[in-house]
Amino acid sequence: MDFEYSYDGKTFLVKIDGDSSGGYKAVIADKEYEFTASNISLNEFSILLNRKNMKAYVAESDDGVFVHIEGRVIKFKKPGAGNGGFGGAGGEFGVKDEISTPMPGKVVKIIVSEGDRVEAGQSLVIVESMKMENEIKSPTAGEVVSVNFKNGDLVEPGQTIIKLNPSDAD
Amino acid sequence: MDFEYSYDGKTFLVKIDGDSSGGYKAVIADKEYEFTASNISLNEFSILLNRKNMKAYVAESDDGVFVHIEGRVIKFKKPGAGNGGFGGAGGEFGVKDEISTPMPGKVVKIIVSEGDRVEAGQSLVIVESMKMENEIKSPTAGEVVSVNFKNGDLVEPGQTIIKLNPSDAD
Amino acid sequence: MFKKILIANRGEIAIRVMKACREMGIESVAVYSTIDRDALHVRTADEAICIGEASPNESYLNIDAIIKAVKETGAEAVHPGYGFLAENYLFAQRCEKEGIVFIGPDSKALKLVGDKVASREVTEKEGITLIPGMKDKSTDVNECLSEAEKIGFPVLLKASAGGGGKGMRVVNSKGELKDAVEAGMREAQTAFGDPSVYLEKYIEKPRHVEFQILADNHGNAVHLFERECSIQRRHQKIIEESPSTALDDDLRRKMGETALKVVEVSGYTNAGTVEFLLDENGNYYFLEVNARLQVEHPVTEMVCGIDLVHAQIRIASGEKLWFSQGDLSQRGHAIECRVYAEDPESNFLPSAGKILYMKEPTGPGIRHDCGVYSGCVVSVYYDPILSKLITWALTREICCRRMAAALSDFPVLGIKTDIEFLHDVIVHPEFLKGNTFTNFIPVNMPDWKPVVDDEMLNRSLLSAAIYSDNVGKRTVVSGKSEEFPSPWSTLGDWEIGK
Amino acid sequence: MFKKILIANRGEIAIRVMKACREMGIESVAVYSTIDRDALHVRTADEAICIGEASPNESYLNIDAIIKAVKETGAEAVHPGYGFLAENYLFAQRCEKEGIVFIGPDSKALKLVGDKVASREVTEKEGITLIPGMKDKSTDVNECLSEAEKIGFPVLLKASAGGGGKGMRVVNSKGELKDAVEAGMREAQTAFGDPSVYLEKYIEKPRHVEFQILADNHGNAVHLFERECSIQRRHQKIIEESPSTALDDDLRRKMGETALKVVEVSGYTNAGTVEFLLDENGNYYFLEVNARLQVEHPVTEMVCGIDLVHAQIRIASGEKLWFSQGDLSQRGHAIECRVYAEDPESNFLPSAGKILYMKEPTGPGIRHDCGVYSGCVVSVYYDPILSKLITWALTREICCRRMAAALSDFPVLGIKTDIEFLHDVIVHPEFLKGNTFTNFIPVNMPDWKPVVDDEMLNRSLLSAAIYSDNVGKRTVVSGKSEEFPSPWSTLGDWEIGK
Repeated sequence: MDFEYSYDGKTFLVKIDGDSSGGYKAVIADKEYEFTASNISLNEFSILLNRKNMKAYVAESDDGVFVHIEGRVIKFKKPGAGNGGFGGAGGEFGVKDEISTPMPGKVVKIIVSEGDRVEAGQSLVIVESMKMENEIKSPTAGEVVSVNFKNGDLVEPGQTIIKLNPSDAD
Repeated sequence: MDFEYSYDGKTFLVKIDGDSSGGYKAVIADKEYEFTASNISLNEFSILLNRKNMKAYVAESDDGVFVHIEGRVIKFKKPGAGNGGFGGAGGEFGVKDEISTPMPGKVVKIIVSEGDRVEAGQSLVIVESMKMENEIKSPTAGEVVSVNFKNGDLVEPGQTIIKLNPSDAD
Repeated sequence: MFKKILIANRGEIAIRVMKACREMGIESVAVYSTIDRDALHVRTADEAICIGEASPNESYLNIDAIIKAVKETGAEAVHPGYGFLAENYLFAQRCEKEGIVFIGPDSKALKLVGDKVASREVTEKEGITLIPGMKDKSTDVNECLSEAEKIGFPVLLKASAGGGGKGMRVVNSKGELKDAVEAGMREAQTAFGDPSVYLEKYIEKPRHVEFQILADNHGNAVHLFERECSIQRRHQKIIEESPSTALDDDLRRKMGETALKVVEVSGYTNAGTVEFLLDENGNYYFLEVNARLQVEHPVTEMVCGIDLVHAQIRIASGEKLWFSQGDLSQRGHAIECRVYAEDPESNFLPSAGKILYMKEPTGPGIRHDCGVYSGCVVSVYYDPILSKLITWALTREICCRRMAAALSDFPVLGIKTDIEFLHDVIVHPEFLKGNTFTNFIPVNMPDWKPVVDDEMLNRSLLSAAIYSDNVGKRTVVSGKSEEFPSPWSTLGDWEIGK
Repeated sequence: MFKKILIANRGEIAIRVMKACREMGIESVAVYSTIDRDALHVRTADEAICIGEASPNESYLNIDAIIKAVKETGAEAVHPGYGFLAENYLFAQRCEKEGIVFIGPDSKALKLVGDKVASREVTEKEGITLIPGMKDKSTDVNECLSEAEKIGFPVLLKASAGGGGKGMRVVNSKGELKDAVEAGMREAQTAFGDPSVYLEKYIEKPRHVEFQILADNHGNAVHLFERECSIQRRHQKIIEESPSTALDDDLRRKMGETALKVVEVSGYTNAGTVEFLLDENGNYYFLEVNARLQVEHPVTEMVCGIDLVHAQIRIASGEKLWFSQGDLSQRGHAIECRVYAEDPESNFLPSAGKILYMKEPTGPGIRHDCGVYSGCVVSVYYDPILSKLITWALTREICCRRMAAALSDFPVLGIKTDIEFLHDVIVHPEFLKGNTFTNFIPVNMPDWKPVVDDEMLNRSLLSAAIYSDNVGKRTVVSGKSEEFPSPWSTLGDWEIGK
């Protein structure tokens, strides 16, 4: 079977072939892997790769697959899934020209206006959620194309609060 | 929906009716219950019965349903399920005239012979499993009808080692 | 002793208190808001009662609703946990009026220590050293400006009511002050209903060191030594430990005595914490009294062997302290990491949503005070704390290694958490050396990102592919897999009649 | 210090040792038999290597296979855990020959203390009191008969090799002796490859009290106080605690000194345990040395604050003891309950099969050293121990209540366990009073059955019905349930190519 995942804007193709006894062969790019894997529970896998033990935990949401391995969580996006819920500056699915919040909240203060030039790291808007004021900063230098909310508005995750026109290529 | 369970040789009918918000009404024999229940995971339930909290864990095997509640595990038998795996003296699904072992093992010593009269509690056979010798005692007084294994034989769970003819009604 | 206690809180702290009740043979009552029906604290109590809608003002902060629940369930006492009504003297006062025992100090002491400015005045009078600052709280930007110039920049801006770093800001220059004061007042208004702020001298490279106190209603008080809580982000603690690497026996004794004096002059009883800032020269400044069980109380429990919640309940029931200062000692080292639903890569923005999968770390010397579970939904309505991971070991070095291992063995999938970040703090050479101070994170870990090298990425891809492959196989042989007997396909002989 | 250690064991003890390795910065290697591929210890190690078929003789007892695995993985030391090869001096000898560090005493000491009869001789010579008994082991029924008459009935029959109560029997009269000796020899042959047995005076109402020892390779030794392990079924411990309710400071000191003397005359190093029987008058009799980490070592760790596995590894690597007797003290109380796959209603017959569902208890003061998980299969090939539940509290009373609560919160479904039985022991008035002795169970809990009243039965029926009702609903809306997003139905856009 072939599976496709994307991470950090790149797409990866994994060819994987398992036999009935838990033996697997896989290819990622030009690298070959041979290992045994065993399904401990729906979400937990035991992988032995040249005797080295890898404990992997995997879970799936509508738009991606979360993998926990060696203390790190990596989220892979499913091809074709939208940005819903994972927008926002700095988010791994963030698009750098649309500023949104990962949390439902209240817009406390819009700091910039349409047409403003902003620097990377400059504060754009303050949103209050979970009783905290959160400053959302610009992920990039550029120009403010539009401001879609005003002070006091409620905002849902993934809604674009401010649209930027980045001044330099990614 | 109506469900039937058996426990300790008795059969119980539960009529249960749930609404979409987690409210339930149920009848067992002539007793009525009204409560809310919520499905925490596949196997875990939170039940509030007159504000009292009941944590229940439920899992299902081929022949029964296990319920953990207030520190006790109760196994209900499914109507129509066989005795496989749950025979043996003292087991809740044990039939008192067929002596079997709940574990695979080796018959170390058959103590009684066909035709012997035995008392309740008398040792019938010694089976070794998990590195321990286990004396299997008679659950009832009666007569040995047949001995189906000999010393040194391997025995599987549920296989009848000795058949008894109980001398008194249950 | 009480027969039944209502816990006016939710999450890990409510659960922790309920477990203590159970061990003491006391029945516990959970209160819950409508969206918390499936919350873990509801399932941990002996009894549970719904007190209102999701919004805290309508449930966990609703004094009338909680008092009504106490009466309805026949509870004799209320444990407020931390946050919500824990430091609200009006709630304590109401309990007193209704003949309900409030497990904490009385409303008078609560009112005094809750007002930072009043509290400063009382303690300063007794010769306890404070950080130079404004004499009074203010809601006037211009007044703040002139006071700040008197104190000298940098200054620290705080909300007069409340705690937990909400509304706290370092202001480096005159130019930044106006915006900072305005934002601080807005937050203070939202969080505590009181916009007042005050300013004080900002001390560089300070450590946050606090002393745990127990005081009974009969005039006896002891301290249970210190906790160092210097590792903070957004001016809020995320890692705490005991003992502090900065204290020697002499300083520990002196600070402990000062803490007991603060408690004495405040008329304070039950469990509380006296907070200090400690500078690099061993000078310490009284900050405030936290009039409740602290989030970080477990590190004290692990090191001193005293169960603080048991102690709170026994003291509230009228018992005299059953040990004296000389009976107490510190053994080994304990560290607590606060697990939050937040994104350390995005300025620690709170995160919310469904926990698709999680597994708690376990092992010798590991304690996990947890308020969530696999499948639960982390709501936007409440504090984003999920749990607290505490490790104990005989030495700080092993305690750190144990914590690092536990954090690595703690998958939480579906929402953002600070677990990876906490791990990287714990293994940071400066942390291991004990060079901890309140701006440790901006100084040592600016722009933190988790390191994911190509090999780890590939191993993750393999894991994802095995999962997807399995899901695929299961789709094909739906319900036939031996490994996963599907409950979706086992009805059959169960349903009788209809 | 070692860089890599191979753990020649499985289950909870292998996992406990691996966690210690990780905290010490040492890599761990798991060995596993073919049916243990999915066992928890395989997933806890850094590396794992298959050493043979399911039968212990072909894997966990196979010295050649284990030595080969050590060489292949480049481990420098082997930790044997308990059971299997832990007390096999031939294995230790082989390690010595191959230049591998055996984490335990050397083969000479192991050989001596492993032979109960030789061990008795050496200690008796030093004036240490033993239980009156046979001077030599035997395989001759008639010899046993005449010795038994000399000693006087009741006598206790034991296997000469091995421990853990295997082959142990109380024989009350001459008439019972022949069958008992024959059965004991058979079991001894099977379990240890040596049918020899011996007999000794059976002491009524004795307590089993043992002392934990640590001895380095430089002549230094300390004891870490006592554990009482009187609660036994089938002559095998199931509940252990520290401190013992039967010891005062004076007796504790005397027994500790005796224990250290036993260690000294045996030339014993590393961690070990000196076992005594204590009668109602405070007389104590040396039983044997257990030349390994004991199952019940956690209660000592909780009370003394010393990690015994860390200590074993440091001692084996050549370190001198880093503390002296005077540095050690007992704080609070700890109890361990051994969780076995067995049926307390059927003479504690071992049980096996798949754990359909389980959930570990958690909370302050609770430690769970666990070797199994939801979905794992408990095999008939190995010891039926599943896990050990340990609680600590400042007082025995709270420790018991904490244990009772934890045992009630510990669902294990699908196989029989002793959890409910353990709970009923812990809450038994005689246990709470500390009236513990080795025949506590036959005396206080004969024919134990779990109490299930009608109301509890009805609540269980309700729970079963809710479950069945849910299963039914899920069948209808397969894969559509919000609560349980079915992985069976989510392939779709995943599969590309073919």
